[in-house]
Amino acid sequence: MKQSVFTIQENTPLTRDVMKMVLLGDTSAITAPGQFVNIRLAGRFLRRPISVCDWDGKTLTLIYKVVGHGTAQMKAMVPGEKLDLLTGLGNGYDLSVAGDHPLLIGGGVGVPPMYGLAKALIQAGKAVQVILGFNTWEECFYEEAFQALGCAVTVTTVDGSYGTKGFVTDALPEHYTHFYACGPEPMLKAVHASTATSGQLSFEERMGCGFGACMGCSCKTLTGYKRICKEGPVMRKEEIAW
Amino acid sequence: MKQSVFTIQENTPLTRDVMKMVLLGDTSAITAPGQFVNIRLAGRFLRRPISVCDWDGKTLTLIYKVVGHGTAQMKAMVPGEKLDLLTGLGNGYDLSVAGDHPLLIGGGVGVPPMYGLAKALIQAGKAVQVILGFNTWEECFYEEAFQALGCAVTVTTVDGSYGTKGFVTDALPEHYTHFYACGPEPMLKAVHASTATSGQLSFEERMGCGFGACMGCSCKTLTGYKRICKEGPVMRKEEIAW
Amino acid sequence: MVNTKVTLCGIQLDNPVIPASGTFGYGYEFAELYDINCLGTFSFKGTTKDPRFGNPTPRIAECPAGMINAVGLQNPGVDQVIREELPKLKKVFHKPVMANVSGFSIEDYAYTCARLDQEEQVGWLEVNISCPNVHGGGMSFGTSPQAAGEVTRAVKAVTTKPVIVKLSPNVTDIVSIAKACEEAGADGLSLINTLLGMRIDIARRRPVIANTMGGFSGSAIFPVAVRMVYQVAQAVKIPVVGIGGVSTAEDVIEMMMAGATAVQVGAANLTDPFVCRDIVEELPRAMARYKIQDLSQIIGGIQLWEKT
Amino acid sequence: MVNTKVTLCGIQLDNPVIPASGTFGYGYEFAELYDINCLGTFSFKGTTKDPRFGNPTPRIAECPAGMINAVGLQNPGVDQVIREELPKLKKVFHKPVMANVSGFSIEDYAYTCARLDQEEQVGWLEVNISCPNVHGGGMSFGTSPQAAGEVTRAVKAVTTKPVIVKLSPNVTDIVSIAKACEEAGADGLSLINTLLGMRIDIARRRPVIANTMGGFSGSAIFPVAVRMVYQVAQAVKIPVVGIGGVSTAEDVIEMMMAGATAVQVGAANLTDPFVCRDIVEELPRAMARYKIQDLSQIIGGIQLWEKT
Repeated sequence: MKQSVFTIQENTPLTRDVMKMVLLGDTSAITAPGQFVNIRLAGRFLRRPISVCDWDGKTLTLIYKVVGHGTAQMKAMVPGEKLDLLTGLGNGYDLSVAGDHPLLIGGGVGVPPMYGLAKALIQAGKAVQVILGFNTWEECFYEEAFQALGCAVTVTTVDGSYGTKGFVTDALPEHYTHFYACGPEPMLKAVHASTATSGQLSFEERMGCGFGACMGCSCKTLTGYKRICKEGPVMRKEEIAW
Repeated sequence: MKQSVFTIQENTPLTRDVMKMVLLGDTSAITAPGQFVNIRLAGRFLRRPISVCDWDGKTLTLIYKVVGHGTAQMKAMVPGEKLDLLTGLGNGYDLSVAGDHPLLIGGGVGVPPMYGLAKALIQAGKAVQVILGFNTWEECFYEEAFQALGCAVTVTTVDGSYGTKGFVTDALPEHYTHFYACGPEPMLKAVHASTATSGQLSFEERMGCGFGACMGCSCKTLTGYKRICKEGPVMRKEEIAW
Repeated sequence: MVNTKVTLCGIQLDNPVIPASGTFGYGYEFAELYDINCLGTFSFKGTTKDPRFGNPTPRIAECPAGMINAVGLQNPGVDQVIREELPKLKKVFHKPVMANVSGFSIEDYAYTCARLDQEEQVGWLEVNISCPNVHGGGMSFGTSPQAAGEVTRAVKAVTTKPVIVKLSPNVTDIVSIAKACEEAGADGLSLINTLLGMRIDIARRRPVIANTMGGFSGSAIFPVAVRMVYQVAQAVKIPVVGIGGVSTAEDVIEMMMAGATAVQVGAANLTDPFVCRDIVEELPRAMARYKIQDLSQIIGGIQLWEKT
Repeated sequence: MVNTKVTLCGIQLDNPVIPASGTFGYGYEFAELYDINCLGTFSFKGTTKDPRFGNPTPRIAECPAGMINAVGLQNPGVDQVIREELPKLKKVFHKPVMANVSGFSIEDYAYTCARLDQEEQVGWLEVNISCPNVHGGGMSFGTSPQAAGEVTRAVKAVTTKPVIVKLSPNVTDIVSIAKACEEAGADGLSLINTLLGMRIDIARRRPVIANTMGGFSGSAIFPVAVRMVYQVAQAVKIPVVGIGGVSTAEDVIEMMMAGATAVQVGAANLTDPFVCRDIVEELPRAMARYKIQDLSQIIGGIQLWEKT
């Protein structure tokens, strides 16, 4: 974990509620896709945890949905403004167990971390299949970005306004070696129930600190109590207590 | 009273601790020298009351001393930044009783409101004498500004490093028709005791609202209870209960 | 069209927004700024039997997200309030007003309430048994169920107007005091008054406030207020007026969901003189955002989490 | 050179800065961030006789200038704390540590304290009788002078280490509880624990926190903490550890002027993991600014205003 100040380089809408923010700063603490950063905002007591979409030596890309006062405040920020971030939080995804044909499943704001993961897996020579689930056409984003990486992308919308009608689980392929999923809990539960292989699922919870100090985001797993911010947010399918 | 947003045009140091801030905005609620504005600062619950130094149809000049976190925050602001102000607060000085040769006495941060007052009195054709009191040479400011208005200016410093050595009361002239004073309470007491004519003195107190609602800054006068923010900050010498 | 009307002790309010006592004077200062008839009502400056200057200054200290005041019930006394303030109030406000009353003995409370009972514009008597800034009275009535009940009974005996007892948060068990007031005949309860707080001027090594301690208010105390409103509303049948740190339309909605029938706005008036007008204007928009049709339907309307 | 040393119950601290229990784990997470030996000491995660998962999630709610937590004393139980956590702690922290203990019965407290009494690194036992997040225990001991005294006596009987009793602010009269603990033999008092607070998710119409209410902390509660530290320090002879909303070196000085011998930093650790290190570094500079030579000399060192 590192605390440092980043400078906003870009803050643009992808959909009505979803924003893409590119930040310049010290990304050295980020070690795996699926980790998150925790952002201090002026006038807010708690930091805002946001999953890492993508990063390189200098820049960090976050995609966030405007859901409350904090994210609305982020949306109003402009290039040049600065943000205090804790980086390198959480365990992130384990790429070593992906196999040759991993499947990535992202639902809504669970899509962004899949991007950095897809990039890393492609770099490692994997054939990456991606399912992106949204409610409706207007909410879709990043299909082209995943395609540009070289992924095979399927989009699902609940109302059928774009891509396959239905949920991500309605578009599961026949063959995949391992799955990675991030999205709302009902989606994760459905994925957990519908998948045959091993897999990793990323969880959300209201957090106090984001770095393991407060026990605010604990959960029970089959392998003991875990802090979503520290031993998570990524859990292995086998340890989830559903 | 008016609530409106001003834009900082200038924010420059006059001495080590004293800053001059020029703001652009709606000054229409300001009706008399000696009034004050109440400034909202990000992250501070209470507004900061600052006396008006000068104003015209479009601009407002404030001179403030950095004494705490709020004023330190103001010092860090740059041209283009915006401030939410309540303007036109307090009674201000009554010019109608000045006579031909009014005497203006300002001590330290009590100097700024004397500037707008001097300007108005000169405009009204008065011969204005001004005494500006400071602790030491490094803290002196605005002597030339008063001279440029056409005032006869005497500066006193407690340590004698500039002008007359001593307190403002050591420099009182023989003849004046009425006095106006603003400065720390010990100075006001000394002026009150050393002056022979009628006069007006401006007071400070910790304020809640600044516009008469909370009774936070009440004081007892010989003519009843008064709110320094509403019936004050200017009191007539005759009503002060010393 | 959303409906912002609520009924407080039999009197209908156009909306639940009520400037709190001590932050709105007798209304006419604010009437210079906007038409205060947009408000549900307001609670006027705490009135006592005799005139009071209150505490020495400084009376104000700043805090993170709040402030401390130790005004100490400065007011001209009930006779002058009736003679001079209420006629001025009447010119600018044409709805029933809430009369806030403090005292130093049960007789004081009864006397002042009996006088104000005669005033036609007074819709409710808000009996403050929780002022932390006066010795030998005020808050001491609010920290004992017995004393709180006695004051309530004494006031009820001299008035036919609805009596709302204003409770102190500086207690171990606010529910026991709320219930004592209800049993003694209170028509409503308002809470919370200020928390007792203190700040020190570390440069001068003395309390910021001349009276050492004072009443702490502002958005900082909102979570304590929501908690106590919830606890009390769960325990009594009479309406609760929620007070404490409210500064937005969303805060009003949160207080009402906790169990408040109406909501007072206090310290926020001092930093933003237009805040109550703005809340009244924002309320229908906020209701639309949260899919609330009728504001009175959300009072106490929350579902607890299932026990796991 | 300024002197930041203070003595707490006979043990000298290099400085009065102490991360509060529940915000600093067992130290080793923070030791990855900085050398925690710069601290005066720290109070480790509240430990109970048996292992506890604590309350269901969500356990956290944001507030203006603060937060609510309802963790509910999650901890691996005293046996595992001694077996696994303290050895890890010892590797990264080489000073006496404060052991924070909670319980659900007097026997619980005595058992856990007796176990921790055997641990060489434990300098003080901080007995938490004020956790608002567990039923049938915790805070109920902290709201009655009798129960507070009984816990204190039971713990004192099983340990020779100094016992510091951590008090709840959710009481009418904290001084009576402080005095009961002092009379029962407490060597020190720490205060305040969290205020009981609540927030509602108005979109989902349910409490933010699964447990409905929780403990409210952060800079919002600082004025209440300063007031209670002042009141208690005036009334007892044993040292007081000030807690509540401290996040800067100036806050530490203010707490000490109110009467605290040492100062705990709680919620601020969660939003700024380096805050305690930064306070320790800033303290000598802040002392110079306020012309303080020896920090121990300012404890309770304020002059009240003259009565007028």
